[in-house]
Amino acid sequence: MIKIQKKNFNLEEEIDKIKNKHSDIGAQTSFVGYVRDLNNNKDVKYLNLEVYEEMAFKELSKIENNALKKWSLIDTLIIHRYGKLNVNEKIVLVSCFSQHRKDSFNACEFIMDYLKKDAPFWKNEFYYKDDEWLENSK
Amino acid sequence: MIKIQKKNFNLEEEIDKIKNKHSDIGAQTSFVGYVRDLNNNKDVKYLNLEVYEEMAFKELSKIENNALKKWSLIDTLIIHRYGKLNVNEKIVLVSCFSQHRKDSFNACEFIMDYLKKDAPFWKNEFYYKDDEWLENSK
Amino acid sequence: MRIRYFAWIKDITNKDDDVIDINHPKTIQELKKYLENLYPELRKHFLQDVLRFAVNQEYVSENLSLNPIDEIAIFPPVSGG
Amino acid sequence: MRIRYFAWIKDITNKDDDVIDINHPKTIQELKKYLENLYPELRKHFLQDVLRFAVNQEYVSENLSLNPIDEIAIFPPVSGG
Repeated sequence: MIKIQKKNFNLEEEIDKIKNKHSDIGAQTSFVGYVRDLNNNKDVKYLNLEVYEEMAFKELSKIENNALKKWSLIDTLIIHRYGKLNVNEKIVLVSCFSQHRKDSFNACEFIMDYLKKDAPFWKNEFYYKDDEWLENSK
Repeated sequence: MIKIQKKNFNLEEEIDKIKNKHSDIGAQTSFVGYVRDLNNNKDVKYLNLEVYEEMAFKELSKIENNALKKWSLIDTLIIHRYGKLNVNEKIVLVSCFSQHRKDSFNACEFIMDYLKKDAPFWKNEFYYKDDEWLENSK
Repeated sequence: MRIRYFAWIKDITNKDDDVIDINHPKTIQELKKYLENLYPELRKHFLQDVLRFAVNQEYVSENLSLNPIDEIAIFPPVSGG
Repeated sequence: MRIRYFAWIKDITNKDDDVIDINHPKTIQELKKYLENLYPELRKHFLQDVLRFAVNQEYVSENLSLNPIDEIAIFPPVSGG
């Protein structure tokens, strides 16, 4: 499942919603990205996160499908927020559900790597004096 | 932080409690293990999870300290339950907090691997006709 | 043909998109020429080869031929996650 | 010296622990002899070398010397997580 939304989300609720559908899940690995208070050696005020929404759905679906082909997964969940995000707020959740733990670990890391590389989101980071558009390292 | 407890836990609350202490956290990877409905080709009724509590604290602390030496981590959280656990219930949470994602992924997987290998917990799995003491694969 | 701009590209174009109704470019190369004309500041970024192009929400190589109904997007390296 | 049992070891000993007050074993090897005497069913598991020993909540090698105040634990392979 892929969700692209402005609003915050609750980890317990989101993960539970998927877990409750499948009693054969034994393992769940998830990654959460947060807005940090310091970046490029500057105090961060907030992020403005822009998305190309139609393309983001397509790209994230491709990445999700590639993960499902590579590992034995029962379900996956990606939530990516956009809009104004303050320091300490959650930006992204990637959660992978499987019978055994190695599949969920590998798939979660794989999805994050490709999300960072290809998903059309852009962080405009606002400091106290100026702002900057970030670029993920290759 | 290490918690060994009978009662269930809420992912959002537990992870948030740690996250709120550190505004420099940018990444959090967590693993959750659940009781599956089927194991050894038998329908599972419930688990009885036994722990050698004093030793579990010592072993998990060692594993946590080794992870802190190997990776750049801001904080870690391990919660392991014991007692009677029904199908679909959470058994364990390992959560690693860092500035950047690779540290949190690697540390979380490392802690789970050593927890499975060395932490003194034993699952007594009850089926409809009999029960079995499980052993983690090497 | 609709051309959509994202992130700091919009600071150069001062708008979210352009619609080309006639004489639409047939390739990404032709599109670049067209846009350099409209927004001279884009030229140096095209030369540095840092921007990415998508056609109908898919990343493309430059030799793809473009159709009038296509939605094209131009954007800098992504930074989600 | 207190000897604690965990998991299915308790099904053999029918108790959680034993306390040895006099003539306590000096090594894990001597402890095994002592326990085989008390619980003959343990012998085959000692021979298969599947059980793990901890002294004062730490895994040990067999040649450690044991003290009267030690807490020893005997248990099968773990299965947490």
